[in-house]
Amino acid sequence: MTETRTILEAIEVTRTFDVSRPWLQRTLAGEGRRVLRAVDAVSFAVTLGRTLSLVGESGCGKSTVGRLAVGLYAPSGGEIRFEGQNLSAARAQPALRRRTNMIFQDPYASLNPRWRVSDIVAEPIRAFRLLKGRDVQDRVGQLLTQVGLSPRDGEKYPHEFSGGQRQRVSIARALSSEPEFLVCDEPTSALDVSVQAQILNLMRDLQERMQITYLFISHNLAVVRHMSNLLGVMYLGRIVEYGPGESIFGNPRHPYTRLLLDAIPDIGMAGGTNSRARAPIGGEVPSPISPPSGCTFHPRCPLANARCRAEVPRHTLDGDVLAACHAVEEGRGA
Amino acid sequence: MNVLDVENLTVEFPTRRGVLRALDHVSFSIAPGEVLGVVGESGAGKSLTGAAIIGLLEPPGRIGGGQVLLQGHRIDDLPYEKMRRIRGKQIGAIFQDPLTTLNPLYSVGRQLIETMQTHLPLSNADARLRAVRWLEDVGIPAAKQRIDAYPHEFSGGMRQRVVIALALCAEPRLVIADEPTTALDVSIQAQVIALLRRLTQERGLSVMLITHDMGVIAEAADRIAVMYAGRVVEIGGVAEVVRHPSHPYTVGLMGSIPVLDARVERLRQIEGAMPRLNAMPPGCPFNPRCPRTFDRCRDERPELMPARQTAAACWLYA
Amino acid sequence: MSAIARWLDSDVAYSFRRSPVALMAALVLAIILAGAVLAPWIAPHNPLDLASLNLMDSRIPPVWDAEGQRSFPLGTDDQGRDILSGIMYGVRISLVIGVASVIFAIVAGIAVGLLAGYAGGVLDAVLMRVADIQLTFPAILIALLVDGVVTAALPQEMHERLKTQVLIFSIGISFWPQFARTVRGSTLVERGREYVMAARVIGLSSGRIMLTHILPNVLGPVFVIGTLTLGLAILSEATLSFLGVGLPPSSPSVGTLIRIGNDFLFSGEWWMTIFPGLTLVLLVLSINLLGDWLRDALNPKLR
Amino acid sequence: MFAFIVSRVLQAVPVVLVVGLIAYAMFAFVGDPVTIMLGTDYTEAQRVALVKQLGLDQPFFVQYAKFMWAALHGEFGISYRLARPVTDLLAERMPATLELALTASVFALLIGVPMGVYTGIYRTAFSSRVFMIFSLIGVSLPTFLIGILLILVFSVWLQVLPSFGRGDVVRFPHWSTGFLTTGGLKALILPAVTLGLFQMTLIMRLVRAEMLEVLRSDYIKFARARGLGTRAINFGHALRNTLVPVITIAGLQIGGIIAFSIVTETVFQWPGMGLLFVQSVQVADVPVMAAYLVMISVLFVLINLVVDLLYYAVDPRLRVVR
Repeated sequence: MTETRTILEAIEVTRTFDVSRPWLQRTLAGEGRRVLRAVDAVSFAVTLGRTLSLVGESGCGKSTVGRLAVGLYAPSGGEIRFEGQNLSAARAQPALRRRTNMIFQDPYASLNPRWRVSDIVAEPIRAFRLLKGRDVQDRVGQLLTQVGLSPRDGEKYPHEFSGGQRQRVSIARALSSEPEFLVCDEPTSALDVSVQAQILNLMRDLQERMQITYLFISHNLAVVRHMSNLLGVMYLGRIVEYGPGESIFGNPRHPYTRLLLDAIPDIGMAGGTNSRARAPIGGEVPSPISPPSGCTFHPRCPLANARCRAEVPRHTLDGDVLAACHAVEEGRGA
Repeated sequence: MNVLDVENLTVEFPTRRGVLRALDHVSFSIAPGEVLGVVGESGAGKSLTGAAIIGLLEPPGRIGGGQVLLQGHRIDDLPYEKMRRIRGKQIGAIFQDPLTTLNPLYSVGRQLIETMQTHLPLSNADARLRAVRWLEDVGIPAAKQRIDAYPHEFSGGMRQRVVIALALCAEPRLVIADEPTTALDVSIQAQVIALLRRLTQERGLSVMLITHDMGVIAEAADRIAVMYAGRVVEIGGVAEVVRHPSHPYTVGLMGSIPVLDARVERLRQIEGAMPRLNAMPPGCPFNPRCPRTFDRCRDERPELMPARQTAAACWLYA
Repeated sequence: MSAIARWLDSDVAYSFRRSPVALMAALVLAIILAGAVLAPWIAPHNPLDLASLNLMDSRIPPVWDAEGQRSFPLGTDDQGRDILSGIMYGVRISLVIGVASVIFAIVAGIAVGLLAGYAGGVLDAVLMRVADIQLTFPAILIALLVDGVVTAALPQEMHERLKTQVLIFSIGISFWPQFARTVRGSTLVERGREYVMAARVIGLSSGRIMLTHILPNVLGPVFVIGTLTLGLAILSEATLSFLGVGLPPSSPSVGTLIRIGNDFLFSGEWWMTIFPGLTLVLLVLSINLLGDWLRDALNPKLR
Repeated sequence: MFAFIVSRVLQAVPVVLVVGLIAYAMFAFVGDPVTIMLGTDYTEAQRVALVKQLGLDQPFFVQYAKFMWAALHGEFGISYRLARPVTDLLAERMPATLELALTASVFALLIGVPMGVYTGIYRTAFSSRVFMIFSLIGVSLPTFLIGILLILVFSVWLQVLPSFGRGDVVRFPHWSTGFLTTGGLKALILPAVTLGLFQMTLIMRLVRAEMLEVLRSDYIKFARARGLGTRAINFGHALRNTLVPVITIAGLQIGGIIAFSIVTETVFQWPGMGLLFVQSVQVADVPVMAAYLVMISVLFVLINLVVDLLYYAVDPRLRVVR
């Protein structure tokens, strides 16, 4: 590793959404405002050329973090810094805004169906006035080649492509503003596995060639393991475990991470002679509108005690991994 | 005798540019108590196979050839009324999205009772008693109180449990589960698979488990049928197909799945995409993407043939 | 492939060629349109030219009747005006008002719908509440009321001159909420789509996103509703004219013709009412059939 | 339940207030009631007295408040055209309109809903296609033309039914009805059919569309996969789910019937509120127009309230205690 420059840093970032019913109904039913805490005091840092993954079940707030990171949402508390500057200040400058882009989950919804592929890919180039006239088309052709399509594909409309090809177009568009930092929100979960492998390989090739930094969001632990250097496991808006992927997969600290790893069906189990034992987690994810007290995982946690029900755990360092768990802190876990 | 035999099943869609063949001579069978996993990419024809077996193809889709035998009796040519009595009673079905498969205006108890009374001679009181038992059996807490609750009062995982109860309550011999865990969260998926596995084992039911998730299949199935472009390209025991696949497509598929136990530098990838129905290549449908294609693959269509430890539709094994 | 060839090869064009109902409707509509557009050149008489009228020609029955005359194929009215020519000129007026008021409604509806759907919040709540309130009242009542108020508010000589514009405004305003609601609904869906988010990530302005990204994607349903509303708008105009608050007999639309003929129904002179009525029904029916077909053709789920 | 009703009623209040404002704005800005009422020949003293009597010298919002207050007590002023209290005029004509609207609504719903359900379930049947074409003709026929055609056939040619008026009515202190005499019933047939036909075809088409939508849903597919009987699926599961939107449709269409009674009453010279309204619009008789508007808006608000309550009864999702 030659350089460890922090591109994006989140410091105690919180994001809430108002999900109250309309004023009149609220008043009549005698209830107060209801606030959904989608992201709760989340901190992380992304280093140049590396991948930070956020993983968790639906409703854990990982996509909200992704949107916060590109400025689609403003934080309700805490601060996000891009290249050391406050993110909203950075996004006011086109030169800095250009350096971030995003890849989305649904290849059918992420491309405007009424636009030709060449216009879709060229949109960031035109928006940032990077090139003019003929050069734009040349650059689009180049980008399409880079992601494994042909320059002639620019003439076509999105519906003429398969899901995997569309995701390549999406990547070409994201690359066209020559960004250093890409937020990838579940980029392969809508794809079939054989196509998923193509896209994951492409993304890693691009990272090696162009030193791109990824914030990679996924619910699929195996994909995350394949892609990431650094890993954050999220549960109900918080990062419960944070550290190098190898350390976490090798020795998960937080009970939620452990149960999640156990719960995942894996082709290694075929025929019942598998190495890993299966233990489904009981219960379901509680509503983020009224999360449980203390550690929000306590109703489903096998290690929960009175302290877990009362007190929110802080992150403590165990080796090179941060875990937010009283049991880990007290050494009850292992 | 097998619970289900599917022989050369073909499903067609007439369009203005000719008849498209969405299923092409699909054959497999399911033994009593066996779980057959059917895997494949979207558009491979997995769900269509399930719909054709229970006789609920969406028009203009139609069965264009072959036959379906349930415990030795042909069912694909039955009139609607006769087939209706088989659905639910002999073949149960579970669908993907528990949020939309339950009627929002009726309580879950009423839906259970209605299904049981359609197929079994039960008095109202008996049916209600059984409905409570079913809810308990699929793990709904406080079933006695919740029997009169409406679907929207249950969480997603709980609703899928209700759906499973509905599919099993008329005591079918065979269950067709079409992507039963796809709409659920990882931690809930495991619960639902475990539940399905327990209930069918207890009753000795056969299951046709349709999913794109190889992990789910590996965990729950006894045998696997791999589908590609409307055909079964490989079929065999779960360990054999996963560990020692024969068909180049299956080999590619298994290699492209990232696994938890080890981090590889590069995933194996199959180039290109599955052909569309209106652009099916002659010969083996996989030949344009296959790394081991030779002349015969481009001209002649391979049928399933013994290949090492499984059966594969591939000329490499001829 | 050229754009025209691609269109001819498209599924919509194919379904059109395969639908006898759509073909028939298009044919009837084409004939009526041709008659209306070409009226000044092909109509046997000019009903607007008062000098050419002769009371001696009044109340002549259609040509197949024993008392019919060949120069008045569908007979004449009480003023001696040729019914056929009256219809041809009347359809012109009805169509102009119908089309103009639907365009008015569409433009207003799209503007409001896009704004409400994209901006959300208080603006959305207020605009949609207004649309909801108006939707509780049937369109014809709104049109009647607006027409009454505007006409009464304008000085006498102005409302004679501006009657057509007043009608277009009244009918147009009675239909905007449907479009606004549809556009708002689609805008809400499109706004949440990831391609819009992609545009927001690179920092495009809201106005640009609305016009270049969202607008092209919400036009489909507008087009279908627009066709079906055109039929309703033409009926609205005819109804208002029939009620006597629409166009005056000096520039008769089809509705006015029916109103005039209605007075002579009991004396057995049915042709004054029936022929304009039949034309109106055929016109609206063919538009509705085409709209119906268009909706099904653009929405393959329904087949 | 109680909170639900209260919130609906409270939401309706602004509607009535806004309509009242529009109605009152017509008073304030359209025409000059003084010249209309006094004619051309009057003294300055008479004019000032009338202005004071009508309260026209007060600020706009004071006048508006007074207007709404009076409207609340059923006072709408005096008709310019007929020089009689508007309330009396409306009260006289209300029974005719309500009886006509009621008959037409029953006709439209009783035939429209079952036909919509039928054509939705058996959408490929020949009879369904015939019904659908018939319904398209129905929505393409303007109400007044239906009336004219019916008059032409049944009154002019066949001479079996009357072409105008209410026929014989039985009078009670606050009501007059045509339901109780043969003449009254005969006179009701043509106007009711005229008024109901357009709405009937519209209801049929909308119900059919809803039915098709429901029949495509996942829970209907799942019901089929459980082998439930065709009747149970069509009439138990599908129809019940269609009911929710159908109730809205029905509510809107009853509103439509009241509006189109204006047209029907004109064609048949039916002595109801609609005819009165049209005659008032033609001469800008603002008090009558305003009163009619406010009354109609109250009526629509009531219809919407009933619709909401029916929703509540049909759809358990609204009954959640949150």
